[in-house]
Amino acid sequence: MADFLQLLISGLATGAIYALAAIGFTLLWQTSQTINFAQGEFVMLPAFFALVAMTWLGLPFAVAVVIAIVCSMLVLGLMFKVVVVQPLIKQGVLPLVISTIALSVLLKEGVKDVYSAEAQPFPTLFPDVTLSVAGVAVSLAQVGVLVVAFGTIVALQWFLGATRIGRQMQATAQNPTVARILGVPVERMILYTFLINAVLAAMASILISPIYLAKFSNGESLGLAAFVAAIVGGFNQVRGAIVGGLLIGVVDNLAAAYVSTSYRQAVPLILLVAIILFRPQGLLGRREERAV
Amino acid sequence: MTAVLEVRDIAKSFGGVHAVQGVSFDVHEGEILGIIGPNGSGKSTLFNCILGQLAPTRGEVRIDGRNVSGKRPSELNRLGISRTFQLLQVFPQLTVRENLILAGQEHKGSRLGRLFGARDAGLGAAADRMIDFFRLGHLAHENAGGLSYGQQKLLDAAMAFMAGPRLVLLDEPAGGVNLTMLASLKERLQAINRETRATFVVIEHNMEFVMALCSRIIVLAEGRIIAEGEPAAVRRDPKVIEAYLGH
Amino acid sequence: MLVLAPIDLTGIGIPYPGLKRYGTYIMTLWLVTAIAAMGVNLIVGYAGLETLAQAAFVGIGAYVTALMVKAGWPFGLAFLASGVAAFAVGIMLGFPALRVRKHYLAFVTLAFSVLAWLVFRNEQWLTGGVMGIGDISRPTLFGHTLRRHVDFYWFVLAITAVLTFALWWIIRSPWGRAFTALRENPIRAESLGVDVRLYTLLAFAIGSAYGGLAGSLYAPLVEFIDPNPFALGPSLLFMLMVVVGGAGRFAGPFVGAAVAVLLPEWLRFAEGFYLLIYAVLVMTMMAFCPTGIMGLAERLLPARRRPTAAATAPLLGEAKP
Amino acid sequence: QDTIKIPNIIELSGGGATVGNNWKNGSQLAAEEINAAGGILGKKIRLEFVDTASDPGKARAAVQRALDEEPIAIFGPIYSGSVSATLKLTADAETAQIMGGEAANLTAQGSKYLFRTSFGQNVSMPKIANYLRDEVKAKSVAVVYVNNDFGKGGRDAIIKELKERNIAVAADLSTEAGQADFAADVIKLKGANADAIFVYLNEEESARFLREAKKQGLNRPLIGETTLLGQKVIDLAGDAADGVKGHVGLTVDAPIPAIQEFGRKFQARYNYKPDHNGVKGYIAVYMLKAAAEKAGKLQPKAIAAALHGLTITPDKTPGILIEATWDDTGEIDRISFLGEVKDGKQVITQILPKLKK
Amino acid sequence: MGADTILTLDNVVSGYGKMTILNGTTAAIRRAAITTVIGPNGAGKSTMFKTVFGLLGARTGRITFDGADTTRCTPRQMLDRGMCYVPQGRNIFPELSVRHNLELGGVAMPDQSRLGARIEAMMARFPILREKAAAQASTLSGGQQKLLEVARGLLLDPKLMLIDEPSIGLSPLMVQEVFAILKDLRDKGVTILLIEQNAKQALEMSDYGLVLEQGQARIEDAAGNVLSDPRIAQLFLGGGLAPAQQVA
Ligand SMILES: Nc1ncnc2c1ncn2[C@@H]1O[C@H](COP(=O)(O)OP(=O)(O)OP(=O)(O)O)[C@@H](O)[C@H]1O
Ligand SMILES: Nc1ncnc2c1ncn2[C@@H]1O[C@H](COP(=O)(O)OP(=O)(O)OP(=O)(O)O)[C@@H](O)[C@H]1O
Ligand SMILES: [Mg+2]
Ligand SMILES: [Mg+2]
Repeated sequence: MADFLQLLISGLATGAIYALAAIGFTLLWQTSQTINFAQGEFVMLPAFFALVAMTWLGLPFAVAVVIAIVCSMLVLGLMFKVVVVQPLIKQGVLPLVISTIALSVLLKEGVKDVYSAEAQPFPTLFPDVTLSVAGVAVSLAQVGVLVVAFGTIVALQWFLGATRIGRQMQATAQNPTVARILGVPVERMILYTFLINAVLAAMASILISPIYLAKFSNGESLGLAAFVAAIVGGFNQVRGAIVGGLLIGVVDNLAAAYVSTSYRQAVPLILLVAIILFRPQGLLGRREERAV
Repeated sequence: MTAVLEVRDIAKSFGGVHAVQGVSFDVHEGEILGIIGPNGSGKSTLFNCILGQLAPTRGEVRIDGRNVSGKRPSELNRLGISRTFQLLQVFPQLTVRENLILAGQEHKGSRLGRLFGARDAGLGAAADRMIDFFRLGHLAHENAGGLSYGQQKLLDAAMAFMAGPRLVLLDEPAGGVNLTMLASLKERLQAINRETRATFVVIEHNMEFVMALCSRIIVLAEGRIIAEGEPAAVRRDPKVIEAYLGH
Repeated sequence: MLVLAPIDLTGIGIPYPGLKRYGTYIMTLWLVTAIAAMGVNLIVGYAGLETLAQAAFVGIGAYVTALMVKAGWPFGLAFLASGVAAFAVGIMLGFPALRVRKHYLAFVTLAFSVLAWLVFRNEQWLTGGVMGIGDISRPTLFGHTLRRHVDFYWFVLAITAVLTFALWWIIRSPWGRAFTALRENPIRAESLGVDVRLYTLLAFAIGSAYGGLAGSLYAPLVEFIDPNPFALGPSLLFMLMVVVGGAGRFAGPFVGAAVAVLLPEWLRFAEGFYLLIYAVLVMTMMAFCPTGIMGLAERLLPARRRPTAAATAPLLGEAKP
Repeated sequence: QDTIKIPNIIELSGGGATVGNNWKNGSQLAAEEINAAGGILGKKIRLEFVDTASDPGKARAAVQRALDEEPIAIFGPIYSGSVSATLKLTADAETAQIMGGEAANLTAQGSKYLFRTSFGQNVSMPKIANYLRDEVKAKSVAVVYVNNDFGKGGRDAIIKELKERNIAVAADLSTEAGQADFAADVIKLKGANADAIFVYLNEEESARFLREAKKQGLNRPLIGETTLLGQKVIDLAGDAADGVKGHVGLTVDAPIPAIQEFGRKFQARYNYKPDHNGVKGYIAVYMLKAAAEKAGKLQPKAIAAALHGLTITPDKTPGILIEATWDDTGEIDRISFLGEVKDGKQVITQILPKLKK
Repeated sequence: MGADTILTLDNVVSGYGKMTILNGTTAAIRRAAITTVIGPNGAGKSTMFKTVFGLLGARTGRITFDGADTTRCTPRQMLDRGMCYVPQGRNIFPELSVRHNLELGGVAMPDQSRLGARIEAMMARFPILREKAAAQASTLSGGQQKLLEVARGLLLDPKLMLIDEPSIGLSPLMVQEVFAILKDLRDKGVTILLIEQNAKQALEMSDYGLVLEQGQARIEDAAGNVLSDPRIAQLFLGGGLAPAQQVA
């Protein structure tokens, strides 16, 4: 029983990481109908901004964190929007998806060539304390990630659904031409989307890098897990990300413990296929209706 | 006269919205039936239930006396039933001519035969005639997505005729079509109706068109039939005037 | 230096005079890659579906061939079996996706891609696991071994020619039109008697079979296989290849595969940075010419006046499917 | 022509990127030193680095290409799968392939042109097994390994050795490259109740594993091979690495001045501490130099022949760092170490002699 | 040109890609009046609207609106100058609720505090929208969606309203309602430029008619004159269609 609890708690903590990364998927889906295959790399990169600030410029951690967020907004927000998305938004989804695949290669290789191919330790925002509750060990960092993930998702959900700007962002995604006709500042809405995504990615990066270690290739497995989490939770609902993320984290752990370690990756994927078959809108997603 | 299409107590609900609430009617061979009714009265939903696009909550659809509930749209189409949609539905990146050939090809020969047969499945000439009739000649090799609204609407209707159907269900074919073209469209429908005894069911809000075209009209309101009969009689029906035509 | 212009070779099929063994090898690899990419083009470019599992199908073909050849079966049989196996798995995979909308096929294939890789890796008794299978011999043709690179190149070229013709035939037949109809407007297609389910399955399975056939040639080409080239990443690269070459354009896969296989050659001077350059090139390409290299070529060669997708896209949401 | 080009076909991207980049930096460092000292047989050398993207097919293409230019030797690949895919080519071309693969079966395939730069698992695992039996006195051992060719090869080798020594395998856990969460694995290990745990993972995963083990209070001896005791893991895992023990094939922390000097040079040049792959790349170049000098000519076949049975000693070739001998299967023999991590430092506790002297 | 014109097109040329659709179009639209544009399918009516609103660049020629040259203006600038546009076809945000769809019509409204009241007014005018306010817009029937669009276009108080075939898909009762609203607006001083295939009914309530053919304005006249022009009756009013019957 203690084992099971330990698995559950650890799974939730890892799941919160996936959730943080998955928010980006759902956000970009909702606001630009794009699948961002570089999302994993988006979460990998900001930690390196902070590392550069600390090791090359010798700045303290707190400053480095701020710099990381600002740089992310510039690079993953502004530049991504201007250089990648802007020219492509009218061209349909496929070229944009391909561009994000290329971008993921670019970011990964860029970090490797510019900074290092080695994994880097990363300081934590939370004290390195392990709490032991009823025989279950939880680290404070994990709790922190969980809390932040929850908070962010609630806030984002509210922002998109309940504010005018949020709805203008959604409108832009669903029909940019009409949005423009109605006077929605389409360009700006797209920019907001990517700025928000960049900030989220930066937060995720800084929260998870102490646990995950900063490494150029982190985006691969993280991206996949986040992607699966987003689908399981419901692609068109921001709050789906948290359910999907937590579920994938827990299922992954349980699978490793009770099914097979060499097939542990398979279990979340089978779950994914089952979800697609029996509840394609995802656990929390809403049905997209009326095709004719 | 045999009923080509029998609709028995069809109902369809979306959650709490009861779009169609038990509609029954027959359509006889060679008939042109009009369906009118206020916006949201369930006309399109009814079509979608008849044609397998939506699964009705209850009820049954028969073609030539055979129950076809649960058949997929493509199967129904191959039984000789074609349709148009209320919202424009063409293949934007195929040319006008390709759109028309596509509309007929699944009725020509066997599937494997089509793989090894002619590129246009023997429909080139038929497509060209159709293009001429709808005055789309200069656009035959343009992508359909580049056509104006009314032109797309005509193309949409033309596609429904390509396979030489026995029963055609048209959902607002007239909307956005120039009145002169509309007159030709009407004549065309009537000609096909005379020559091949094809049967038509037409949803339309353009009353002149409906009155001139249809031999019988069904009026839907809130998912139920509120009136049925000859065009002139329906038009005088106070219930219809109240719910639909206005004064 | 080896600056290969693939166009010189496709037409005449003669290995470049300056090519050594490596050049021939790379040309063969290009052809094999192009076969798999043709399959992706059918699925993505023509039928408008999405596949993130082509590398897994290449893997299925490669393993089937490797195992059969090692067990003493003739290559011809192994080649057919590889295609059939990929076709069959394609159909099985397509089924669940039929129940739901378009993007979900991509998700299902993504899951499959990882699952297939796990099987390749974990089932060591069959696939050799992470250690792979080595010593896969090249076929013999009429008692003449194709062990030499050039011989094998000719063999692959002949097969590529046959497969290219077959696909060209399919695409120009009414089937091809039906596939395009799936891409453009499946609901309308269904109402016109196009059996959308069947054609979806067919497109997906035929495209996957091309992957399997490519894999069947890949195994004897490299003479060694392990799970790595059949993972998710390479599947994404197949998509990328096809779109860069020009999705929905017949020559697209050949061009895309050329870029993917040969570009590292051209960028050799950049050593470790070639991936960076490649990525930047792809992104620039997409930004300025989302219809790919073939689309660009069409635009630059004014002879054929065919409005491109971008030019004819309705300004308003009128024809949005 | 005054410079000779030596192709390095290594993992610069994909799963093996870390490994390949270490090799690249190590070999580059050696090449610069050799060139500064006059080159090999009077010729300057230039290393060419070609990426395999960690893919055997690409590796094969790259090796084929390199061979077409008739180099005097080929360096790499490092991933055993890629070595498997290419060793026939170098054998056909009669060109020495100095590579980084550690899988046991590589040298068993009969190529006369394949040379290791580090112990194969067929050499290191018996040493670990002896250590587990003699020093740890374990009756049962749990094995946790990363499921790639490196980890799986090691796992197969150690299990064979453990069986031979009548040590029970209490658990046999595969993990994924890039795995983040080791909670389930640690729980399983706790349940296995083994006398010792043999950990055979890549650096980051080693670190994550050690942290999780500490968090959950896994109090069994953690035994590793080279990687687990590496400085990188210690840096990443922090105090969670304290107490791990094991066998170290080659390490910059070995109590040998030449090696430590190499570590410093590398650190100064590249700003991080090399792992054993950096050392492999470094000595590869010196192997070539020594062999070429023995052969007296820059001819591939002669160089390969010269490497067989060659013993390179640091007094004549300082860059080799430790005396090493290659037998006629290309297997390397040299001293190795037993060590443990104390207070965030790797401490060498014992030096194991060469197998054949 | 008198002070009573609000919009002028002077030799405007525009099109798509290599195709030229508007072919030297010249027209003057009167202020505070309803002008109905008719013409065969593909004549370039919608293209004219898109060009005026700045969605499609004019290649040559000049467009003035309210005295200023707006040939190169963007849609947003046109909105800010007091022009709004209801395009042809289906143009909703399918996954947003009906209320939120409506609300987006007011993005360009200078005084956002009035938005709520305007939405209420529209819902009062079209009760079905209130009934379905919380439903996802894609679940509306075809006609209801068009109604939603028209209502959304009517939220603003524009000087000039471009409205492209609002009657498609609307039941006769609803068409009357929409036309009545347009007349009300005209009476309040708003200029309406309308494209209609439902030409008789539209011209009957219009002040002016404009006949566009092959990208050129052929006839510009008072609506009554257009309606009684025999050429028009034959060419555009569907002489062959139910000649005897006139709908109430
Ligand atoms: N997006 C587009 N791309 C290419 N050509 C187009 C596009 N839209 C319209 N056209 C062409 O421009 C011509 C005029 O189109 P427009 O939509 O302006 O016609 P319209 O007068 O509004 O017709 P309708 O009454 O059918 O709406 C048509 O012949 C059409 O082929
Ligand atoms: N997918 C759906 N979910 C919820 N409600 C729906 C859905 N589809 C249709 N409805 C509702 O069902 C009712 C009937 O719709 P339908 O489209 O059949 O009307 P219609 O008679 O065709 O109207 P119109 O003349 O406007 O086209 C409408 O109130 C509509 O809002
Ligand atoms: Mg309808
Ligand atoms: Mg129009």
